[in-house]
Amino acid sequence: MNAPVLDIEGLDIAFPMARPVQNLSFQVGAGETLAVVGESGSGKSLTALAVMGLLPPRARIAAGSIRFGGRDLTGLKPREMQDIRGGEIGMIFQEPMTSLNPVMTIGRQITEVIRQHDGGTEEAARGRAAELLDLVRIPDPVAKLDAWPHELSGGMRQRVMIAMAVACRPSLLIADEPTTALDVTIQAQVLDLIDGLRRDLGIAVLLITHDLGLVAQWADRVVVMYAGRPMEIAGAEALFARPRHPYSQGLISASPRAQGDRGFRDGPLPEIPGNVGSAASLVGCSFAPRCPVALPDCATRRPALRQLGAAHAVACPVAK
Amino acid sequence: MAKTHHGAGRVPRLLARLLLRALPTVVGVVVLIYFFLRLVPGDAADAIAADAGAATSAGMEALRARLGLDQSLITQFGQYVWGLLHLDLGQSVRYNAPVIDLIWQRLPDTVLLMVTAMTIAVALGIVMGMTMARFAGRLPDRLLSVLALVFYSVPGFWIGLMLIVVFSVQLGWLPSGGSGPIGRAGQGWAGVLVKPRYLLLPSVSLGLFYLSIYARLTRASMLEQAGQDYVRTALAKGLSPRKVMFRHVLRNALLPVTTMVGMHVGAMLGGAVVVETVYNWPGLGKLSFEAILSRDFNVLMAILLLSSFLVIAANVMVDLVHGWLDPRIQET
Amino acid sequence: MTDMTTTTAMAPAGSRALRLFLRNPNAVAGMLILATVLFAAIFADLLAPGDPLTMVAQPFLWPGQNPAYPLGTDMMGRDVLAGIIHGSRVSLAVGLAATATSLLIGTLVGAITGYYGGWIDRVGMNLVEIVQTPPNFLLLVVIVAIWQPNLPTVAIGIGAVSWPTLARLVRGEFRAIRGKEFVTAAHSLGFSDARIIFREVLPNALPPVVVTSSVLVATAILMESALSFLGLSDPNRVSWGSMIGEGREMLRTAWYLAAVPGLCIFSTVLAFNLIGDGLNDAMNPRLAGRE
Amino acid sequence: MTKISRRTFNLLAGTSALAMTLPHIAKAEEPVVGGSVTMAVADEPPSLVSLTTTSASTVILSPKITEGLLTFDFDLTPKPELATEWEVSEDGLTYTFKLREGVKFHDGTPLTSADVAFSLMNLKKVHPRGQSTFQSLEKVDTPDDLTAVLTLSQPAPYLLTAFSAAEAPIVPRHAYEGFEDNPVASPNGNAPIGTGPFRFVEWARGSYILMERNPDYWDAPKPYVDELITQFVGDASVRSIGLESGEIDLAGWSPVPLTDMERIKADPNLQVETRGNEYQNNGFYRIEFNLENEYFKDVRVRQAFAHMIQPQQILDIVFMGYGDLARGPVTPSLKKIYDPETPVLEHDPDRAAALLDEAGYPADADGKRFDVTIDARPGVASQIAQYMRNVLAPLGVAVTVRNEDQSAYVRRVYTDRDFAFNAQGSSQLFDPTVGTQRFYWSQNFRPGVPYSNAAAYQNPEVDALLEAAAVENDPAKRKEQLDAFQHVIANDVPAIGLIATHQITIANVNLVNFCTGALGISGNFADLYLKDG
Repeated sequence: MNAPVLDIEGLDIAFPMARPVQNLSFQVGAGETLAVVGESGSGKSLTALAVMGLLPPRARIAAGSIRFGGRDLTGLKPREMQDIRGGEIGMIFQEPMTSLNPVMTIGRQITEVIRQHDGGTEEAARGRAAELLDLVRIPDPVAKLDAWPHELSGGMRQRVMIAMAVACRPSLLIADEPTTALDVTIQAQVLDLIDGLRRDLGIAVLLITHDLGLVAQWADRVVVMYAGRPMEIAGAEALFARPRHPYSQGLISASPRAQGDRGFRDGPLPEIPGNVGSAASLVGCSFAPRCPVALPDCATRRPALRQLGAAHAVACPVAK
Repeated sequence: MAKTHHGAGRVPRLLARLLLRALPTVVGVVVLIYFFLRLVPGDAADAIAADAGAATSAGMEALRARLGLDQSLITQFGQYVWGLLHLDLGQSVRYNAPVIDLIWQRLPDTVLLMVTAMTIAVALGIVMGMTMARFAGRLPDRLLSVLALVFYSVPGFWIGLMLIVVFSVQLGWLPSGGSGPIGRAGQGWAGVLVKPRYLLLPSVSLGLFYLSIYARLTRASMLEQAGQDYVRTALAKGLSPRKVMFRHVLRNALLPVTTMVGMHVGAMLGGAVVVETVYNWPGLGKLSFEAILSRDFNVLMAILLLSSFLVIAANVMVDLVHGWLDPRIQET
Repeated sequence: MTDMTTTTAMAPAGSRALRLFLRNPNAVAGMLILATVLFAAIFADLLAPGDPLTMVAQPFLWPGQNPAYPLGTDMMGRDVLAGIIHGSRVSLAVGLAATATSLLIGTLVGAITGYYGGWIDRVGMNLVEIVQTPPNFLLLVVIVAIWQPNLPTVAIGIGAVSWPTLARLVRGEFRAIRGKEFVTAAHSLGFSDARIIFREVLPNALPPVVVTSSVLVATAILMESALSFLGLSDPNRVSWGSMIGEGREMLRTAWYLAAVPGLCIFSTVLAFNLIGDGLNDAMNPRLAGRE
Repeated sequence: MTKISRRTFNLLAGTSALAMTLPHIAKAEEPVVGGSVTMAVADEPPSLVSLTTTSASTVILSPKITEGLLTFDFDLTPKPELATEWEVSEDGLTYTFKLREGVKFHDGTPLTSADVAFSLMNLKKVHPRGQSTFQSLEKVDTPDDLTAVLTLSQPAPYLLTAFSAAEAPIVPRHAYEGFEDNPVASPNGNAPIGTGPFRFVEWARGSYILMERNPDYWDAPKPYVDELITQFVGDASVRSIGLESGEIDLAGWSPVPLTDMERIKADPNLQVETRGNEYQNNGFYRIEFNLENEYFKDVRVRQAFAHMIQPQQILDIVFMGYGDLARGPVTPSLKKIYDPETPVLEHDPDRAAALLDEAGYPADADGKRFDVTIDARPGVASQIAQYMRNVLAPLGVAVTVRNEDQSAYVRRVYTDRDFAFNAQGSSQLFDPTVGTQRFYWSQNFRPGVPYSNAAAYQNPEVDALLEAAAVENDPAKRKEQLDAFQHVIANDVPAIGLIATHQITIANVNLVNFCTGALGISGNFADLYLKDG
């Protein structure tokens, strides 16, 4: 792996009554796609928001660091963080239907981010916006600048979101469930687009998803999260070929669609028996209550991530 | 994806559509009010005779004949509608002058009062609502929320009287009534310059209730909008919270406020009856109350018609503002 | 009021709402104020025996001037405190009766138009629009002038001009609910329209109606006081608004005559608004949780 | 022929007793020319000429522009205005007026007897009271331009008093051309021309009326004031504040809340005048019974009610002392007519109870006798009604007060006759035949006609007295008839007289001669001036 663009180390996110992300560490290298996968409530979206400095009002970073481009984002002033958001880190969200301001033209929403970070005239920004729309393969880009969000389809809107996210040539693109709300055919197009931008612009991509199919198809490396903790970190190939953590195994095998390493069809995570435990309430492994192979120790002692290979780590004493 | 709503024909078409929609309402209002008013005991002849303090039976008959009150109700209605179709609102029996003249003389003061009150209510209400939303759940929000509830609960005429007690009687800072200095000091530029002193208390009394509504609505609306996905997007773009609030949230949050403002135009005219009475403000509200007492139905009909049109016009305005604020709204 | 039917209709959510309501300090403050006013209204004859319009003392005693009349006397030597106590009856009675009237009309019109839709809806909505277009306080003054001003006229008059808001609300709820499965089921069971409207749909449409009712009571009290202030009230009953109206002439010399009853109107209206807010938050936790 | 000519008199004689504060009348100082006077009236007038209406504001404003033949001293002695001489024939059937020479209307047209004839005949036709006041006027002959001869069908001893500017304005005939059938519709009502000391300039609806000095006035160098602004100020407290702040120079007809009077009187910048109401603004409050009502057809019930009343309390509480007790049918302000010997039903609750027992309304176990409703318009009348409710409660009579606005009240009392008794204020005008007879004369029981005989009182004795007094030319005999009338009514109580109000006029101390006769602020203001211009 190259020098990491994003380096998260021992991250704890705390609410007054809960700690939904604990001791999370991973890196994203330049030009790499890292997928963070987990059920809803696993803390993956919070992690993305923490990177953006957009945690909900009552949440805070209780421990750890988020290093980006050599700086620890957790220690930045709000003003400095603003320059990073949209400038050096772009983000796209799950709901393209609602993520655009309904009362602002597409063009205005794109030029806004350009002028915020790069300055310049509205005229220049409009030109750049048209280029961006072209880049995300929106037909007739100049005319679309004056379109309203409601006049575009969901896929088109997500392309606009992407255009906005990459407008200022960020080095990291966070895609939080970017295709969940879209049709299957559109999903592939959008991810293909993101992947192309990664390749062409050398952007690192942090893909947040609960869709194993996407992970299998698009990710270079994968972080499997459960109840706020990383369970397994591995290369995508390696993970799907041989998941080590019982949770990962459960995920992959419990899926009726699990057909070979890259044979996953797109779709949400399969059901695993039991409920997602509260990360805060347990002293031991959070997966222990549902774990088919849990040891007596697992309920009382929290397993640390341990390296199984050069690029493979797992938080399970049982895993081999 | 044609952007028809930006076409040149938008405004006239909208007007035409609204007028068409308003027509049955206006007809309904005319019929309803006309016959409704005739149920009121006593007629203009009674009022005039009572005003005069004396009458004879021949005089009463002559008076009724002169006022057309001796004819059948249907005939009178027919004549009234016929007049209306010719844009003739009839004569005021109390003032013995064309109704249209009376309305024109009173309208400017009422419009001034209502526009000022509404401006105060909207401007301060939005600012107050934004402040509350900004500090949602914290002390400033709680204090302002209580204040808004106080404004919402206090009778306008009473706050008017109390303002008079404080600012006119005790402190002597502001006049206690009237729409300008008594006599000719109220003419010309001098009159315009002192007008705000006369306008302040009545418009505050009239506007306070609406101010509280807009403050509460803005707060709720801002908070609701603040949770919307596009706000997160805007923040993710690196915009400052200020810019996000003013450029993104506010415009969306104002949509329900504009709807309300449109709905309140009529209600405010109703409130003007009381406030204009308290402050001796020579406007339509006071005129309409006098018209009821003196059974001057032509005047009352005209005011009700005018206010109906005002309400409809306000709806048109709101639709236009909505169209400007929200591109999703299109003609169907 | 309709609280009883509502709570039974929403039994599962009801107790939770009640708990939320009782935990809301504003709502509890509102309940306390209202309880005080209710107490005054119920026990008025014990608290201030006799006709409050009786001239009992020298006119224009200031509050505190004579301990027998703690709030002073008015221009005819009537006890202001007795007027305040008895006036609570008028405010509450008119507020509640007017709201009942407007509930009756508004719910009926809203239910029928919302349930049937089509031309009935169009006619109903036109009616609503006709009533809503002219300023309703002006209409109210006309209504009260037609019949002589007394409690029933004022109450019915206020109800008659304020029902359209409720009609629109109920109509909206009905339109949302009538497509729900349980309504379709009721249809397939061959229930009559009336039964479906009143037994199936209405209870589900009630929560927002309850919240609105509280605000309607507040508005009705405000309207009554404004009417009384203009002199359109029953001269045989003391009402807070009429006390202000009569005290207005003496604003310069005896401002307490207008100030005291005004404070009472304000407090009572505030109480209903606090309760309305509390109910709204309790029944609509999504909104309450936003803070 | 009796010739009444201009006489000298002492302005203050006979009236000084009434004067609260001596106004600045007839001081020897030289009038100052110039300045602007702002007067406040409560209501916007329906018209500016009192030809067609008797509304208060009209009656105040009309005489400034449109003058009358005569004007009147405080004791209603006639003085010349447009007429310089007048004669009444001994049989009382012919009135001859000599008009002043050289009088011009504001448009330059000279005043002629044709204008007088036109005005008087139209007063008979369209003036609300004119129809009865000028009932006996048959015709007006105009032998020459400056002579008008009136012919009456029967004597009208009060008629001379009617020829004031307020009651009988002389309008220019040519201003009514085209409106002969309907003078009410003439634009002259809204923008009048007349012969008066002030010319109409502007009427800002809902706000004020502006008049300016008539430089061609026949009584030069009068008038003295350059302009007269009349502002409509409906609210008594606003008028009070305006007077104190100096924004308002003058207001009449008890313009301020009586509670403010203490302070107004103490204000060195204001003067208070209680005269100038003798002519027509002599408000008189009475309780009127409907004799068709089951209770009140019995005189004992009416007397019982009268025995419960202490009018001094009403005077103190409702009128704050600004008035006179007036128990009979005639107001004491008509000094030549009022009989102070009129008997009074004194406060006597025992007697009242006994009368009700006698009448067949004994008290039940709870002390209750019967329930009855009193009608009153909001305001002072309603306060009197509240007083009645208070004083009748101990007698076991539960009174319900009904307040309706003017029109509904008039409809109920006079047309529908759906009332038991009422509290009402009305003007007694300048003579009982004009102002008082209407309430008690059986011929004037006319359902549908406001301010007629609402009691439905029918007493042949009273009818005879009133009818005789209406045509009696001998003042002494007439006084006897009217005294007898007052005595009968006082005992028969178709109505209980209560209070004759003092109508207060308040003026800035700077104002001189704002009240120079019985018309008070309804005078023409020719003599009015500002001390400092």
